[in-house]
Amino acid sequence: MILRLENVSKSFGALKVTDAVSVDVPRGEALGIIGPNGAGKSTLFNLITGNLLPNAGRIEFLGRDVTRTPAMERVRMGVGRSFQIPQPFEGLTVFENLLTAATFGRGGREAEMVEDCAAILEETELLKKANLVAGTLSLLDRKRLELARAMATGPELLLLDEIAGGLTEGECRALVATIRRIHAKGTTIIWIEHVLHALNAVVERLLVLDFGRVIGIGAPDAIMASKEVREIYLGLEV
Amino acid sequence: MYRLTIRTRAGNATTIAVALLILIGLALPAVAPRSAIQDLFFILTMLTLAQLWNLLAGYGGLISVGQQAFVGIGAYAMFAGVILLGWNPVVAILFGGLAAFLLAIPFAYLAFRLQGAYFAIGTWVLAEVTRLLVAQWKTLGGGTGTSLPREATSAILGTDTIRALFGVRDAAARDILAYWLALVLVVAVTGGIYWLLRSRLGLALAAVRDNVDAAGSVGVDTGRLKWAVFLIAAVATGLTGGLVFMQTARISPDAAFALTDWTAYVIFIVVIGGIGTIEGPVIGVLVLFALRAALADYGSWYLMTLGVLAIAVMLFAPKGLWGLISARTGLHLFPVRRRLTGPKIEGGN
Amino acid sequence: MLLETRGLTASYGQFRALFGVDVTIAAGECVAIIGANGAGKSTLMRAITGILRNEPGMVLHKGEPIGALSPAAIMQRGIAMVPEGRRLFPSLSVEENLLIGGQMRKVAGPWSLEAVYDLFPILKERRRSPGTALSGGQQQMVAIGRALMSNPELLLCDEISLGLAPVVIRDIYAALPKIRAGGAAMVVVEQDIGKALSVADRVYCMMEGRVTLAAPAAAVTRAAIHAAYFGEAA
Amino acid sequence: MIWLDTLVQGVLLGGLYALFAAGLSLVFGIMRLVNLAHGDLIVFAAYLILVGVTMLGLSPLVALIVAAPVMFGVGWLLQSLVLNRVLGKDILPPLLVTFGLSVTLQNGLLETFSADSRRIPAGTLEGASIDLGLVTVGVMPLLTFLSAVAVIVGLNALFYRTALGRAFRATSDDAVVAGLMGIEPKRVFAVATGLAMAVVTVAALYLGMRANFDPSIGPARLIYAFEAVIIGGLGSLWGTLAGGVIIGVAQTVGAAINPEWQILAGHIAFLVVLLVKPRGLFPRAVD
Repeated sequence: MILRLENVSKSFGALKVTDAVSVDVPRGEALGIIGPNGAGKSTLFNLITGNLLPNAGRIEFLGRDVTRTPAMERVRMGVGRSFQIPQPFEGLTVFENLLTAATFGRGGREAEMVEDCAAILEETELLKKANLVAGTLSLLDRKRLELARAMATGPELLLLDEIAGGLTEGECRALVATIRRIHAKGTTIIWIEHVLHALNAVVERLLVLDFGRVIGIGAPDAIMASKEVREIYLGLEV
Repeated sequence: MYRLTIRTRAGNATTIAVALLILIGLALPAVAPRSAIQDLFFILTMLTLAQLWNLLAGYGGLISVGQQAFVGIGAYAMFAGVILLGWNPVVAILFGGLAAFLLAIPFAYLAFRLQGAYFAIGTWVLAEVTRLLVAQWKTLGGGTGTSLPREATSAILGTDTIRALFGVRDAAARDILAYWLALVLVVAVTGGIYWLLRSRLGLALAAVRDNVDAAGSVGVDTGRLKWAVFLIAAVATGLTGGLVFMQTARISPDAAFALTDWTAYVIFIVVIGGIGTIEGPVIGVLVLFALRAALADYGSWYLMTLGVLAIAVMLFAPKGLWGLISARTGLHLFPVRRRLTGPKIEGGN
Repeated sequence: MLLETRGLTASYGQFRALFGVDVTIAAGECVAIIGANGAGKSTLMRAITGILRNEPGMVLHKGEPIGALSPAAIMQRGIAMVPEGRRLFPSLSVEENLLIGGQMRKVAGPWSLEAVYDLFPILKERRRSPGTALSGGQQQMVAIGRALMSNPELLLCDEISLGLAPVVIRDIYAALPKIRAGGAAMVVVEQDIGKALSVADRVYCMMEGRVTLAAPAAAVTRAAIHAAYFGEAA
Repeated sequence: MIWLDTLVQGVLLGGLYALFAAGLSLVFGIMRLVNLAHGDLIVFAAYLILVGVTMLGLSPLVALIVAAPVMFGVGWLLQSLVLNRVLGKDILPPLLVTFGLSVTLQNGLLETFSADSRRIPAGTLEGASIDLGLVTVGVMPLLTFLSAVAVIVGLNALFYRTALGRAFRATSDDAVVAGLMGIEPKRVFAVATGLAMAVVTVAALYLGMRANFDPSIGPARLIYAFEAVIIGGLGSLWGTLAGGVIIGVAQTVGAAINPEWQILAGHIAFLVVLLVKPRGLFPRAVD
C-alpha cells in the first residue's frame, strides 16, 4: 500500500467535513474521487498533503505514519499535488516553475534536474513553451503546467484536484491522454473530478464521497451503474 | 541534451560595461577633485543600502522601516572597535557587520511575530529601541556622540600609500580610501544579490513572491527563506554603516540611527527607480542625486519633492522608472531568467 | 424582461468560467439553475450581481445595461442575493445582519424585521446572538432574511441547501413559497435537482460554463437531466 | 506616595497616547490599512489649531470645532483620491504611499512653520491642578484622559448603535458581501478615514496645549499610537485605551527611575507584550 487512511476525521467547528474515512491505495493505482459540492473532497486532499491535520485517525504513506508530518516534508517524501484553480508562479517561466519544484521538492544535481524537467515538459506537451512566462499561458497550458510542476517534485503519489474543469472537449481529451501516459509509467494517482467521462477514462476505482463519508468504492462501471450513487451524485432523492 | 542558461547578450554587455566602470572608478581619484569623490561616496553607499532594502522588500516581501538600526549598530561597533579595542578602522568595519548580525537575530525574532504592515512599524520600534539603548553607552559619548581619535583616523590602513600615490593630505586620503571601500562594497553587495537571485535561493524567493501556497506545495521552506534574507541584509547594512561613519569620523545616536538618512531616502530610491529589480535602485540613486543637486538651496523642498515623486510613482507607475523603460524596450541588464535550451523549444526570453 | 443576460462571459484571470450564457427571468417567476460542481452556476450569480464586472450590455435589468455597475448599485436596483456559504457578518448580531440588508435600500414592500421574524420565528429568539453562533440552517435563514429586507424584485439564492442536513433543507424550502407570495422573482441555484424542481417554474441546466438545457420545470425528465449533466445520452 | 503619583500620572499620560491611537485603530479595524503618516497628520492638525488660535484669535475649543471638519475633509479626500487606489492584497503600495506622505507632510510643515517649537496657548488651564487628597493631578492631563474616554465611548456608540457603524463593521468583516447589501466599500473607507482625522484633531489639541511641538515629532507619536493599538489587540478601542495606559505608566515609571529611560521603558513594555501575547491583550475573536 502506498497510502492508507484509517478512520480519518476532520471537523471545522461543529461541521464534520471528513467522517471516519478509511481507504487503502495500492501502489500504481489510479483512484477517482467524486461527490457533490461540499462533500469534503478537497478537505480529504488537504489531509493527505498535510495542509490540514486530522482530528482523529491515522494516515500512512509508504508504510510510514505521516499523520502529523508537515506538508513540506510530505512533498519531499513523494506527495505531489495540483491545485483546483491553477496556481502557477506567474512571474517565472514554465521551465522555472518546474525547476523550482524539482529543486525544493526533490533536489539533486542541476544537470539531472534540467534533463528531468525537460522530459516532464515533453510528456505534458509544454516543451515548446518552456521559456514562456507562466502568467501568459492559456487555461489548458496552465492546467498542464499544474500537472507538470507536481510531477517535477518527483511524486510517488500524485493528487489531481479537478484538473479537467473549464476545458473544452478537445482540450480535455488531450489532458486525459497525458494523465494516462503518466499513470502508465507507474505513478499512483488520486484524482478528484466532476468531468466524469474524463475521470472514467483513467481510473481503475471510483470512490464516492457524500457529507464526508465514503458511500461507495469500486470499479467505475459498477459505481456508475449503481442507481443510489448516481442519484446521490445528481442530488435527486431516491 | 538540455541545458540551463542564464546568460544573455544584454547581460554579457552589462558585465563588460560594469567591469570597465569598476576600473574607471578605481582610477578616478587620480583625476577627480575631492568633492566629486565625496559625492561618489554618497552615491555608492546609498546604492548599497538601496540594493539591500530592495532585497528585503522587493524580493523577500519584508518591508522594513527599521534598517537604520543596522546602519547605526554597524557604525557604533566600528567606533567601539577603534576606541575601546584600538583596532584599525578598516578592520573595525568588519566588526560592524558582526554586530549587525548579532542584533538581527533578536530583532527578527520579535519582528517576525508581526505581519505585513505591522511588521513595518515593528521594525521601526525596534530600531528606536536600539538607538535609545546605544544612547546609554556613555563610553561612546551617550546621547551626544563622539569622534574617532585623531591618531586612529590618521593611521587608517592604506592612507599612507594613498597620500604618497596621489600627493594629497590626510583627510583627502581618508576620503579616497572610503570611496574605494564603498566601491568594493557596492560591487560585492550588488554582485552578491545578483548571484543570489541566480541561485536556488533566488528561485525560491521568486516562487514565494508569486504564490506562497504553491511555493509551499513544491517544498519551499518559506520561514527559513525570510530569516536568510533578513540576516544577509542586516550584515551588509551593518558593514555599510561602519564604512559611512569611518568616513565622517564623527558619530551620534541621532545621526547613526537616522530614519530619514538611512531608510527614507533608501525607500524612495528603490520605489522611484523600480522595486524588485537590480537596475531600479541604480536609476533611483541617480534621480536622488540629481534632485539633491538641483534643490540643494531649497532645504526641505528636496525631501518634499522626493515624497511626492514616490507617491506619484506608486500611483501611476508602480514598477518605477526602470519598469517603464523595461516595459518599452524589453531590456534586462541583469538577467536572472533561467532559460532551457535544447531541441524543440521555441521563442520567448 | 426583469433580468436578461446576453452572451455573458466571465473569467477568473485566464480561467474562463462562462462561455456566452443567455438566461431570462421574468417578473415574479421562479427559475432554477442546476448543474454539477464547477458548471458555472455561482459564477453566473457573481456576474449578475456585479462582483465580477462585465461588458455593460451583457446583463440587462428592465432593458437597461447594468453589466458594468458595482454590486452596491445593482443591489439598489432591487436585485438581492443570498450568497453561497451564507457569509453572515461575524461581528454583527442576528438582528443587525437583518437590518443591514435593508438599510441602503428603503422601499415599501412586504418585508420588514417583523415579517422576517414571522417567516423564521427561531431568529427572533436568537436576535441578539452573533450571526455566526447559529447552526448552519439558522444562518441560512438569516442570510435569506437579510436579502429580503431590501424588498427586492429579484432574489438570487445561491446553493441554499449546501452543507445542510436534509431535514433543515426541507424547512428552508418550505419558506420559499411564502417568499414567492411576496411577489419577488427568484433564481434558485442548486445541485439538489429534486429540491430545485419542486419550486421552479423554469429550469436552466449548466455544464462547463454553458447552458445545456432550458425548459419548463414540468417538462423536464430525468433522462434529459442525465444528458445535460453528463454530456452523454442517458 | 510618590509611586501612586507616578502611577496616576502614567495613566493620565496613557489617555494622550490613546487619543493618538484611536484614529489609527479605527482605520486599521475597518480597512486593514496602516497609515504611516498618522503621526504627521496629528502634527498637521495641531498647526491648523495653532493658526486658528494665534492668527484668528479663536479659543482653543472653537479652533478645534473649526479644524475638525476640515480634517474630516482632508481624510475623506486622502482616502478617496489616493489610498483607495492602492488598497489591495499587496500591502506594499499603501505603506509606501503613506510613508511618502509622512515625509512630504513633515517637510511641508517645516517649510511653512519653520523648525521652531510652538505651543497652543491654553490660558489659565496651563499649569492648573486639582488636589485629590492622595495625589495632585494637573487639569490638562485629566482633561486629556477624560477626552480620550469620551472619544472612545463616542466611537463605540457610533460603531454599535448606528447604521453607519453597522456598515463599518460589515465592510470590515466582508467587503464583497457588504457590496451585496448596497454598501460601497470605498465610500465607507473614505468616511472612516475622515472620522479618524476628526479624532486626530482632538489628539492634536492636547498634543499642542500640553507641550511644545515642531514639524519633526510626528513619527514618534505614530510609534506610541502603534504600540497602544498592538498592545490592546487589533480593532478593540477599549483595548487601545488600555494599551495607551500601559505605555504611559511604563514611561512615567521608567522616568521615575532614570529620566533618560522614559521613552525606552515604554518601548520595552511594548516588546514584552509582543513576546508574551503577540495578538495583544484583547484580541478580536474574528480576524
